[in-house]
Amino acid sequence: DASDGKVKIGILNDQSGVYADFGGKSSYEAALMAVEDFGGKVLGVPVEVVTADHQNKPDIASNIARQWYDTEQVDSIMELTTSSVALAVQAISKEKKKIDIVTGAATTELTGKQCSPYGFHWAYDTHSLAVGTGGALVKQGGDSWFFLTADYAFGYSLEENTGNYVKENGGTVVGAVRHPLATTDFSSFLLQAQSSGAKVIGLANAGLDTSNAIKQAAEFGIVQGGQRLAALLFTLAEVHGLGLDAAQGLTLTEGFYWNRDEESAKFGKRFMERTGKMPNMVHAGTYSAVLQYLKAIEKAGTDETEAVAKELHALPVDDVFAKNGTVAPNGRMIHDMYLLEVKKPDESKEPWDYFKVLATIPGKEAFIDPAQSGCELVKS
Amino acid sequence: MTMIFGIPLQAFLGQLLIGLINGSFYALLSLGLAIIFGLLRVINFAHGAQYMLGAFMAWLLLSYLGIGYWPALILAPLLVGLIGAVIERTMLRRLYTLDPLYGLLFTFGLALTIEGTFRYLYGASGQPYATPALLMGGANLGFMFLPIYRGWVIVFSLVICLGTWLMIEKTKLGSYLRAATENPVLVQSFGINVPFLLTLTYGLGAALAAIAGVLAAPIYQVSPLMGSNIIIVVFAVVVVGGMGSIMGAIVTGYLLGIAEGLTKVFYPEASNIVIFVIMAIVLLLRPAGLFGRDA
Amino acid sequence: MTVAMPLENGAPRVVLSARGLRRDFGGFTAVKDVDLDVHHARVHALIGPNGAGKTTVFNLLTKFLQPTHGTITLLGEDITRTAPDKVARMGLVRSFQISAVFPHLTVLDNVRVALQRPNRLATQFWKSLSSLDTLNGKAEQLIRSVGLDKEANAVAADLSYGRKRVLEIATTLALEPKVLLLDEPMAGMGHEDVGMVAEIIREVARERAVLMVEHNLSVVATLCHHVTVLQRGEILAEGDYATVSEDPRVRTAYMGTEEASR
Amino acid sequence: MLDMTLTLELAKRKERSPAIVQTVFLGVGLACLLLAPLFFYPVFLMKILCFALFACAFNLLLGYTGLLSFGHAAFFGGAAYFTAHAVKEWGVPPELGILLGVVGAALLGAVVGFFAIRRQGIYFAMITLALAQMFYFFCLQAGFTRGEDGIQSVPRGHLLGFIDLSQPTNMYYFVLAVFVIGIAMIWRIINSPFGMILKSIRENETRAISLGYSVRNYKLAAFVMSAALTGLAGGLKALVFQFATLTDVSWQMSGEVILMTLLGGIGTLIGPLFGAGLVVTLQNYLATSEFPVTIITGIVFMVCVLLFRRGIVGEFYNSRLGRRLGFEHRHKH
Amino acid sequence: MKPLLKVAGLNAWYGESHVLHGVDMTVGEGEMVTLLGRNGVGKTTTLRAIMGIVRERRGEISFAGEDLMRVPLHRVAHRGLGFVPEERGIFSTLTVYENLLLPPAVAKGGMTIDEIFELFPNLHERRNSAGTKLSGGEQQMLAIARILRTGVRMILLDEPTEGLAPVIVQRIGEVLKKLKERGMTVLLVEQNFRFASKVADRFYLMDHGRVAGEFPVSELSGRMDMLHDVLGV
Ligand SMILES: Nc1ncnc2c1ncn2[C@@H]1O[C@H](COP(=O)(O)OP(=O)(O)OP(=O)(O)O)[C@@H](O)[C@H]1O
Ligand SMILES: Nc1ncnc2c1ncn2[C@@H]1O[C@H](COP(=O)(O)OP(=O)(O)OP(=O)(O)O)[C@@H](O)[C@H]1O
Ligand SMILES: [Mg+2]
Ligand SMILES: [Mg+2]
Repeated sequence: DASDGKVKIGILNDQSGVYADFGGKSSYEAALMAVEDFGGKVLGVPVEVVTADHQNKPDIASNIARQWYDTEQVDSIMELTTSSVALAVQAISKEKKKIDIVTGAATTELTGKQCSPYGFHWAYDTHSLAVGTGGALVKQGGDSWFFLTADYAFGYSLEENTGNYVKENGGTVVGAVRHPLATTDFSSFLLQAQSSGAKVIGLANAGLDTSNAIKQAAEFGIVQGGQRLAALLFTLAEVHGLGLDAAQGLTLTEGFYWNRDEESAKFGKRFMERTGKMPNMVHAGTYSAVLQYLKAIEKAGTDETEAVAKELHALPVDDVFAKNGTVAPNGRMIHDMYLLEVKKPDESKEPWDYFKVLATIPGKEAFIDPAQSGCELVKS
Repeated sequence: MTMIFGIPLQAFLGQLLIGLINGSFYALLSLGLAIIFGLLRVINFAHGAQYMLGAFMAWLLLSYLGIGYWPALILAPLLVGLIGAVIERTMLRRLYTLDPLYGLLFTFGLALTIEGTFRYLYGASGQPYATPALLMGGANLGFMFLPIYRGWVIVFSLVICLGTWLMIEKTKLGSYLRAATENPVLVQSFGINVPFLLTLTYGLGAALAAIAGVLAAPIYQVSPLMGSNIIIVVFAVVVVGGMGSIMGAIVTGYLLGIAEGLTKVFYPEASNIVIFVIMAIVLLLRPAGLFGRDA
Repeated sequence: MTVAMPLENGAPRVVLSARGLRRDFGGFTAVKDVDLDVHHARVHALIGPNGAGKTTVFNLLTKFLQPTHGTITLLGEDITRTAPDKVARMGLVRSFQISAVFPHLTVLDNVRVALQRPNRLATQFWKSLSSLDTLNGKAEQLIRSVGLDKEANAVAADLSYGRKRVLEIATTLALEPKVLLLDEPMAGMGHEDVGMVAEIIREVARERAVLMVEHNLSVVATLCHHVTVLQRGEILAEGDYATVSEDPRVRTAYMGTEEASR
Repeated sequence: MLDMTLTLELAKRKERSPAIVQTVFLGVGLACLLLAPLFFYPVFLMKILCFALFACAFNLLLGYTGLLSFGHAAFFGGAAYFTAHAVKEWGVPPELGILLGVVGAALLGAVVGFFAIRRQGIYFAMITLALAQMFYFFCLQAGFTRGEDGIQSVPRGHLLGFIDLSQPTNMYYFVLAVFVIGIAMIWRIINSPFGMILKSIRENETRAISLGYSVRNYKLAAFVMSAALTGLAGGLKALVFQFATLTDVSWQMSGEVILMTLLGGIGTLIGPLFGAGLVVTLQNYLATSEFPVTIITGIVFMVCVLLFRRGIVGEFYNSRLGRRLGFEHRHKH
Repeated sequence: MKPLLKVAGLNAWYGESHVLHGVDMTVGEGEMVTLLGRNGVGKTTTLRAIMGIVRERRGEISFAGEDLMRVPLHRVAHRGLGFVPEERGIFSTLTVYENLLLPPAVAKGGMTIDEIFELFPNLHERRNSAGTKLSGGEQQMLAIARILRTGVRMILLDEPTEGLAPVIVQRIGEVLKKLKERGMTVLLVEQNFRFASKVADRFYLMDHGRVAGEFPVSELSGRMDMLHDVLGV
């Protein structure tokens, strides 16, 4: 049974900073929806969700995490946007023997060298994005690539992973240019990409950088010129911010699309009613993570960490987010990813109808083979 | 084909032009900063926020009132200038008698507040703003494809910069402004309404930032973060120029824009620090900046 | 009127000298071919109409400005390329035409700051402030000597202009300079203070060289052993006051037709 | 020249400042800090102490030399990276790790200072900001900092080989000790012959030169000292939180430390402690509230500058009670 | 003579320090009045308070029959009152010429630029150099000249001879006399007592923030002991 008369879940993410649209307050809504859908109670005790804004500062996040665990009987922490925060909180959770499920951060370190027996990585990671966009696009004919890469570790790993998949599938990488983080003007880089003659321009960056690059690519007529843009980390929320005029033709990978099928559409509309926007993979992933966590508690018959973690590893995932998900020993939730293309304005039939699903990437291909992940929990 | 530094002349020209576009924004922004600093001795940290406000104002006018780009090009700066004037009247002016650093700190707080508010209301990922129909499309210049809108940015920013310069250097208003910088009380004792002049100046500086913002809206994502990303670079531009002269701010703005543009070709990784490096070198060789007056 | 030269053993010693000093500002030459010898134990006046270049000469001698041409020698060493603070450490100290004090320090602290360096109490960041109390005796003595004792604990900014000038002289003296450059030390002072400062200068000049700019001719007449008259950056006349003041060129260029001194 | 003066004069005017009052204050304060872990969350307290030390070191420059650095995050975050790297990758003991952080920050301070002291006033602020931004980009790209992941899971190790710092209580008292030593050093620097010269340079630079002081060297020395003490705080923070990330080198952090100093009282020795306490508490509180943090921070900033320029401690010193107790905080414009 | 400026019970403060303790004086139209007093008695403060630069003040000030207490600083000049500060206030970013042209003319009857250059040939010679590149004396001339252009009826002149060469002092004396002929009213603060005695019609003696005595120039020789007491002449 539950240790202290209730099960408490903390949603810790950025609610006021650069990633506020990516997850933000809406992730908290998603968690509440999951609790409601589960019935509000588990093992006969109420489920409570608390939330905090870590302001993208690992020290604030870590203070809150400790306080939650030590004095507020929080049983698990989820979402955790931005990798420095996610890694820091996962380390604390490991030390305190608590469960954390990351849906907001991208780094594969979470299930690699810095993995935790109680840590899970749910929605996506840099690897799956690279495989999705890189691999699948080559199969669609985009076999020569030029990268616009944000000049730091995150950008490199996206570029490298994607490049590998491009080559593995028989494509070539004709060039790359490294641009500084928070560049506003991409025209120089875009001209270089344009003159490279590559069929696909891969945007190995994130957030506002990607948005600006896409917007300016439209201005310079890159897509009309026959080249394809592929964003390596970009979600529905950002496409919405950019508008279909600028974003049309863009290819990207997400772990979820609300208009994928009927069930997802129903979920999307419910979410929309509560938050004013459609969910992206972070929101849906958080929903799924909470739901699965509650299922695991019920299955284990207790909210005690070891037992719940064991169930989380064992239970298959089957909900609106993931259809045939499994959890690997390193904590990675393996599920299908989707290669999506942004519709032209006249193809879009209703608000938020932004994507065409180009391909489904099976989980096995999308995520790193746990044995290769570098996580010491995986026995080879 | 003619080659320059290992790249074709044509590509080189293209990059030069693109640098100039970047420089247009730097010039407009550092011009506003220099004017505000020149008269108020305030480093306007909120300048970036006012730039962002200009862009957002254009977007708000469009999405809520259906007012398009052209009217917005006048209305948005006017509104932002007005907001600036009100802020100066009610708050900033209490700080003039204090050490200039308080002005810096106040505007820093102001910048956080404005930016935070927009982030809170409209999120961080930004809003779309379309290029005005008249300036849609591009021209093939032979060496590059130049979007017409970008050409417009260069021309318009040049006009604004020169106009402002003429107004300040060649009119009585300019000498009032410069004199009031040094000794406002005395200028006031001559019968000139200095408080009003100060309000006007801050409003003008803010409006210049807003003009840059409106110009930027169709090119960059209209996002609450757009200001803080650019403002630190503009500060460096201002240090390099040396705030001695208005012309200095303008010329340095364009020059550094070009320098940055060329770095993007030859050594892209350094393109965000090239201005800081130039700043360090200039400080070593000419501590007062390229156009600074005091040696 | 001529001030008697103090008798020294042997010839008067030159402590500061400039040869062929010149300074251009853009196209304008503020100082041109100035040769100047400042002697130990003498008060040397530099006078001349406004804009003659007196302050500029001071700035050149103290290295606050670089000369365009010429050499400067202090106590036998060439200081033409030396930094201003170094020159001050070598014993050449100046006052400024517009008063220069540390406005928010007390009068006592103003003087103590000046005393710190010669007493090697400036870089010690590990010592306590009370280690500066050893300077109090000296500081108070200086303050008394310029008649600021009542204001010793006042903040310098609260002093009137004239009193600030007096304070500045006290801080200058605190360094026990070998050569003292005073730029219009009596400007803006009341009559009493003028007399007092004149007395102080006379006193300190027994042991050191003084070069001063002054427009108050009665002070120049009674205090200075040697007068150099500058005009348009060039030396117009030189000699003791009596000689110089008889010079018709000096009379038209500087003194005017009547005695307008105070 | 900066015409701001904020002087805390304790040592002088003995007749008006009963040393007993201050000793009592000091004693009570120290006792509070010693007992605090009984009532508050230790990591939270340690964070406050780290930031307080950071703000005090920053204040050494702003409050007593009149130099507003807008780039102190570089020294803070830089030292955090150096310490974290040394402890984690080279396995050095914590005290040595912190020392390396301090040395690194001091070197960094020497470089930044070398450029920055060439200009005065707000230019100085902008130059430090720009150079710190350069350092930020360096950290973003350099391999050893691990980009946006940061250096994680830094072991706290054993102090002097036998005190286990992974114990929160041990760690707390270690942090407290370093904090007290740091503050004592700052106090000594301010109230020293050297500090007096700094003060006079701030007042009238030209006059200081004419008195024979090599102003640049003094400024640079003050800058390096401030950077080194900032590094002490940064290194300590890396051990407390067991990570070093980009947040601590970003310019927002430079802004935050200014806020802390301003809130607590520029030019007061212990003001920054209160400022840091307030900011950290505020951030923690706002994290779980509905209010957007940046807006509140911005408003606090503005209100502070407009209405409470003396800061908490400065206002207290200046209040009737404060004066009665013999404190003095002069704030002239 | 009709009083142009009338000051009664003027008190003034700098923050907490009370500097003027009830100054009373009148200056007649076309009169030249000198304010004597030691350093720090409040002469400058008196001028600044009349002008409205020191705003912490109480008492009565009327100019040409109008109350000045409530007039904002930038309107005072338009009533015909000009001020030349002790520190001269030459603008370094403006040339000599621009400095001269800076104050707007508030009434007819000011001097023309040519007249001014005739009066101060130095200024003519250096008209295109930056204001503060002038020597101290040149700056003082510029400061006075600047006000003469505007056509004010009365100027407040703070220690105009400070730091000037005797020839220039003489010249300024002549200028003041010429101004008087033109009917200009002047309130002069001066330490240079001999200079003042050549130009002034009347003297006020200040001590401790108050007027301690008053006499016309004709009585000067009879008042020497009073001057001695208050000024230490
Ligand atoms: N930095 C400068 N740039 C240009 N011209 C200058 C500069 N400094 C001084 N001058 C010019 O050089 C000349 C000499 O100036 P200086 O200040 O030395 O005169 P001075 O003899 O001290 O006069 P005063 O007795 O009035 O103080 C003046 O005409 C002045 O305008
Ligand atoms: N800004 C100020 N703040 C505080 N006190 C001041 C200020 N200015 C002047 N005082 C003080 O007010 C008193 C009167 O000063 P004021 O300048 O009016 O004297 P003054 O008669 O003009 O003297 P001086 O002949 O030296 O110019 C002096 O004691 C001075 O210290
Ligand atoms: Mg001079
Ligand atoms: Mg005066």
